[in-house]
Amino acid sequence: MSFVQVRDLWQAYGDRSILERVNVDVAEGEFISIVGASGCGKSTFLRMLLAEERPTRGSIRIDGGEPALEPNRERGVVFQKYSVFPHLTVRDNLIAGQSFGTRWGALFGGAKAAARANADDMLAKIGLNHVADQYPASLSGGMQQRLAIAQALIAKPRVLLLDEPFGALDPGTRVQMHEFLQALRDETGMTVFMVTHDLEEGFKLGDRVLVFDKPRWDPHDPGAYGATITYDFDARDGGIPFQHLNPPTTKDITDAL
Amino acid sequence: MSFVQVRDLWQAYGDRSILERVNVDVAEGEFISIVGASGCGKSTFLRMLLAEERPTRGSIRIDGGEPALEPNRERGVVFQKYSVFPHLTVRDNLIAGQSFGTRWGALFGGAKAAARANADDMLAKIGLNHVADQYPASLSGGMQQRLAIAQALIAKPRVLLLDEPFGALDPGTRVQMHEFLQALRDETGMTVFMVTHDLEEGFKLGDRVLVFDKPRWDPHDPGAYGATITYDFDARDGGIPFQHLNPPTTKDITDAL
Amino acid sequence: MRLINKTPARAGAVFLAALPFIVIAIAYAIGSDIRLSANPQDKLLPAPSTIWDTAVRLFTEPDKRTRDILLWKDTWASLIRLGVGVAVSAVISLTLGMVIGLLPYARAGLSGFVAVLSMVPPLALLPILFIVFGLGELSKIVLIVIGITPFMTRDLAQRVLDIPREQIVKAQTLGASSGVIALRVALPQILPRLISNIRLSLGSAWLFLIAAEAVASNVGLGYRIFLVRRYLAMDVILTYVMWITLLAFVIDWALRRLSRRAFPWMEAGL
Amino acid sequence: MRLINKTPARAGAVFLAALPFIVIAIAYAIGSDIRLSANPQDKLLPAPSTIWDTAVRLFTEPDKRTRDILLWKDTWASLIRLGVGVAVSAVISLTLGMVIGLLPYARAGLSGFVAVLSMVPPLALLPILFIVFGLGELSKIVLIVIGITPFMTRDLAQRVLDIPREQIVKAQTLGASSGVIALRVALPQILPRLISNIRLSLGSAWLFLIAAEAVASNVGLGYRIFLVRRYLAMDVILTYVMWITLLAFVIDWALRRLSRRAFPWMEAGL
Amino acid sequence: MAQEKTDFKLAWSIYVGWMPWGYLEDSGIMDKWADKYGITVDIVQINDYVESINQYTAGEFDGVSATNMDTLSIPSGGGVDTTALIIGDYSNGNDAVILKGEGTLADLAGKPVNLVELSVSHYLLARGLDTVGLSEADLDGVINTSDADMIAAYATDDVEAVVTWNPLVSEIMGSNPDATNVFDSSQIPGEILDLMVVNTETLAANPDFGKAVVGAWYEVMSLMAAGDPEALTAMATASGTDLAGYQAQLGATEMFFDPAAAVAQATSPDLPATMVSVAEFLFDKGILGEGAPSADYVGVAYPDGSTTGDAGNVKFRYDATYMQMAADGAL
Ligand SMILES: Nc1ncnc2c1ncn2[C@@H]1O[C@H](COP(=O)(O)OP(=O)(O)OP(=O)(O)O)[C@@H](O)[C@H]1O
Ligand SMILES: Nc1ncnc2c1ncn2[C@@H]1O[C@H](COP(=O)(O)OP(=O)(O)OP(=O)(O)O)[C@@H](O)[C@H]1O
Ligand SMILES: [Mg+2]
Ligand SMILES: [Mg+2]
Repeated sequence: MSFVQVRDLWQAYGDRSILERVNVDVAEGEFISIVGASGCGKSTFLRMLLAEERPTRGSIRIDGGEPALEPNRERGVVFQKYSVFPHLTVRDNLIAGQSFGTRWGALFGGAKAAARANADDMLAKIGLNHVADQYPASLSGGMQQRLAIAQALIAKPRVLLLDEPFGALDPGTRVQMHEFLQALRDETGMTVFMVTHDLEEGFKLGDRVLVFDKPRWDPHDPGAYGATITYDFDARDGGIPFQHLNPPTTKDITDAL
Repeated sequence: MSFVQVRDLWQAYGDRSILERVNVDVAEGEFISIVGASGCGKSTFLRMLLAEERPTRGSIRIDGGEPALEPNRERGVVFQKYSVFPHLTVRDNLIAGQSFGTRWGALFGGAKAAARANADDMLAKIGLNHVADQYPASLSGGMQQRLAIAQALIAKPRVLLLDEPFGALDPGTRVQMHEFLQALRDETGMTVFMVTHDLEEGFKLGDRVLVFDKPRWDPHDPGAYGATITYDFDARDGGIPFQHLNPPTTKDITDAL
Repeated sequence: MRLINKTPARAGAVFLAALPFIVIAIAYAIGSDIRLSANPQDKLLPAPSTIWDTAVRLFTEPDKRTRDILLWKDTWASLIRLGVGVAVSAVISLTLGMVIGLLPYARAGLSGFVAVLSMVPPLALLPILFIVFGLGELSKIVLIVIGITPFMTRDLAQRVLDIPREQIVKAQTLGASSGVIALRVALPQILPRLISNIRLSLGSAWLFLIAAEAVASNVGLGYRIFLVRRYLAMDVILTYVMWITLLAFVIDWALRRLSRRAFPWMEAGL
Repeated sequence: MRLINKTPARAGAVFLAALPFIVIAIAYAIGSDIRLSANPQDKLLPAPSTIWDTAVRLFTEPDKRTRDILLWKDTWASLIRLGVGVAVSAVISLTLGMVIGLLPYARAGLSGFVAVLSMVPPLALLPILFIVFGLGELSKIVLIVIGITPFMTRDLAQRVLDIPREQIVKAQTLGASSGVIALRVALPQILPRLISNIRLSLGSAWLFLIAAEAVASNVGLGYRIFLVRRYLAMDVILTYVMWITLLAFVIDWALRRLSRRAFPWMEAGL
Repeated sequence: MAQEKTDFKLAWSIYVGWMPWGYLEDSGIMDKWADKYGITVDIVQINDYVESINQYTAGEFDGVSATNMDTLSIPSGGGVDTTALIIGDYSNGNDAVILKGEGTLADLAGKPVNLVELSVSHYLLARGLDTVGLSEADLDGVINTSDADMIAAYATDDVEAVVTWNPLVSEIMGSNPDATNVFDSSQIPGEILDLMVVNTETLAANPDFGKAVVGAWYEVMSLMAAGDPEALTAMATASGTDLAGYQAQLGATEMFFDPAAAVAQATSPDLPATMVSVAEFLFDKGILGEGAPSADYVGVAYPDGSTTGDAGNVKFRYDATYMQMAADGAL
């Protein structure tokens, strides 16, 4: 059974359909890129994955569980902007990733020290330990997004949702961020959904690239029909499929028999 | 004699040197890209070209004239943001490019009609005629920057200054903007200075690429020395010089004799 | 589900919005009833029916002597004072704000002064105002002007300073003189802020108006409240208070609408 | 060169900043001189020297009867009232603002009510306040609270709503409950706004304080101003007005400093 | 020296004994008399009593309705030479010390008293306390309370005693059965005089102004003396009560309907003693201003030419000439 299961998903605002009949299955650990024209509903789809919104019809299940009613610790998220807390220092942002789930949103004593150590480990890993005591506003855009991703990961979500996480960065920084994200992901094996405007980025990072588009179109009423997934590319190995269909070895055959 | 002549330019804020000994000559019609590390003084250099700031030492002359005291119609400018007037419609922004130089900042009667026609021509050229009556805020980032460039050009400046004009656009739009700018420039033969973060963009668009960097560096006092032009690449013909040094034809030789 | 994610349905929202008003009305009715049953002549919390009768009388019955309906006359007088005072403040603060925001010389000379002025308590100046400007309409208007102009000026000057430097530079590269920049770049962008500033200041303007009318006047909403205060005619006071609240609400709403209509470019981004 | 590009040198700027004050002082001195030469006993515009003498006396000489220096006693009494009133308003508006801004149910129920409340003219309610809360300190504090809380609440609620939705969602994905979001996401980000809100509201708070003290009191800055008005002691009134202005200025400055100190993350971007 | 002029302005505020001023203006009686002397007199009502006197002192008005005490402290103390043109009445029970519950004046000891500070109420309290051998220091302080809020103040629990004037006195006594009048101005007759005071220089330069005002005033007085219902009802409405209520207040006011009675009051041998006691009270409270070295710093002149206080600094004059003309029918 698939890990994330999207079944017959519809979303409409008022009588404007945004998404219709979206079906997709995602295995644990897959990296899904989502691309599509501006305004076609990519962010809407992500918001539903996040359970920030509920679909008009259909369901999204993670690991076969009940559809979620609201965002929770299963789903980590990074937006293009405002993903970190401006009033917390870099380190405290990471501690928040561990403490917000408690009764008072704060840790004390040993738990606090552990969270701090944990945060410092993470900071070292993402190369932000030299700015641990600074506030996010004094960080560059790329550093802020690195922090945002680390903050989402430190809460150990089951899926990570990214909505154009690098959309506001300049090209050089973007490339660095790709490397950063790929390294992190190789390490954690996290299931990731990433919305992007940049096709190249989508193919470079994703295992699969989902394209959202309107399959039906009423010229008299552009809002009548919604978008759905029109293509589902396999982007592994430079987008050339079946590379792993190596001829079976004798061992495979004997095993199978 | 060169068209834009920068001589021994220094700029310091307080006792922090930003630029030192900048010398450069630019011929009429050249497209100059300016690149360099963040904070090295590229925008400062542009502000001095614009006469928004005056240098601590040295001078900038256009066409041999006196150094300007403040921004004027000789120098057009487009910034990364806020380059158009949000309270004017798209068309009125272009009319403003023609009317702001008058006593009351407005045109009347025939002059008004002419400016309007002129603006509509320009709008058709930059492909914004369908949004002529909309306000900038309802335009996409790329459309806003196209408008900003058109607005600067309609006032017929002698040099055009661009400070990361495409820095906030996404990659697809950027490529379109490059084409747009190249076409406009081929048509007007304008002298252009463009600051960019994106080396590729600089080489693609520029005739020359100026690199700003600190040639001297005091590790105990990073603010002691300023940046200057450390490289001045010829970027024509894909950066490969001497391409036009074709062997002379017989006609050339006979003409010369 | 978290409380912050729970949203009332439309019908529920309407009911919830009405709830506090209903609660207050009921609490008042009970309080009034308790006091009135203890002392039927109690004037402090007149019965809702009494208030209603008084309101009807105030809105419809002309004064025996002058044949005018006093409430309308009061309203008219107060609104004129308020309108003139606010208009004068708007003009002054717009001019000063633009000058301070645009011209470094004016900024050096005036911004400190305006900051100090905005700290002067205008009510404490009331006695001086009456003596300097007399007891007529002038001193009431001057109180409103003195009361709200410094604050508005400071805010507008700040807003002019907040106009991106890029726009000012761009205008200069298009050949605009200082005057053109003021008139065609700063002014139109500051006008919506002027309106929201007026909306913010109207509360204080009412306050100053009522205070001024209380001291020296023979017509006006504040005057009437002050006059009947002597006799504790709470039915009249409450009617007037609700009427002023309604007027304030309507004016605020009208200004908000005006702002939306007049400055479409502010909404265009949405 | 355009006027907007002309900047005064440092010395010039200092002189310009002082200029309006000097002009006013000279104008006053001349006006006072003209009146005093017509009637040496004129009380309306006392000579600057008289004001100075009065100020020195007020600040240093104890009252014959009570042995207290009245000005300090008045200042103390007024500042306490102001402080308590503003503190109470801050707590109420912070709580209500957070609740309204965060919880859709509370928003549906209260935002309209607070909007209407903020339009009620508090001065007109003064008699009711006196009767309900007595003539003591309570009613003065309540007047301040009623006067400034609705406005502060509205603004704070709006600021909570302005917190990017992204942050609230992010906090939820980190497992935060409504309470944690209120306490650890909304509250710290709203506190600096609370301070600037207090700074904005202090002008009105002074106003209400002076109004309340004028009506019923036996100590306080507003009380003294309205009392000495009975014998046109303009020297005392002017001293008190300048003193209040200075106090207001110092409080404002202290709050601004506090805000800078307490919320370093707001400046970090610069 | 004030010039001759033809347009004059008087200010008045609401008080039982001053209601005729409003009626004078509304009924046209003032205009009639002004026309007779070829001048105009504008009578302006001002909501706030103190403000009206301040305005007069600042020169906005040529005359104002005021008590003898406030005339001495504000305009005369402020150097504006002022003449009492008309003595309209004296308070004969109009001002009262009211105690909540049973008791006598002596019971005020240790209690706070709400009143308009530095007003005639304050003076009445001081005079009353004298009679029982107490002083202000024996009270738990006086609390300045605006007259407009006196009724509301009385209704609150913190208030134990108030000193105030009509119509507030009758309102409080009427609607609070437990209120006790422990001392009132009928016990100090002739000390709280309600006057129309005018600028001395203006009056000297324009005797017609004095004549017109006094003539008009006594025409209304005769109407009131005759109980003219139209005039009395108009005054009652203007003061916010009905005819009966207004007449009750008049009962506590010793109106000088007859100019001769007013002349008698002005020339009364008790008047200088009253003024001295008022001046002492004012000085004691520091109201006479910084320049006042003693209670007799401001001089007061009386119709017979005698003075109290500093004869070299006479700023307050009782002048019976015009009232005498009215008594003689010479206007
Ligand atoms: N809460 C909402 N109410 C009404 N319409 C909405 C709402 N949210 C989004 N929409 C509309 O739904 C459509 C899809 O929006 P969405 O943000 O999902 O697009 P997108 O694909 O993410 O676009 P972009 O690439 O520009 O981010 C848009 O037309 C938008 O206007
Ligand atoms: N008005 C000013 N006063 C003081 N320092 C300034 C001023 N303007 C710029 N600087 C400083 O001068 C340096 C160069 O700034 P400048 O904006 O020219 O850099 P830049 O090369 O354009 O950088 P970026 O690529 O980030 O835009 C920076 O360190 C900046 O902090
Ligand atoms: Mg999106
Ligand atoms: Mg730059």
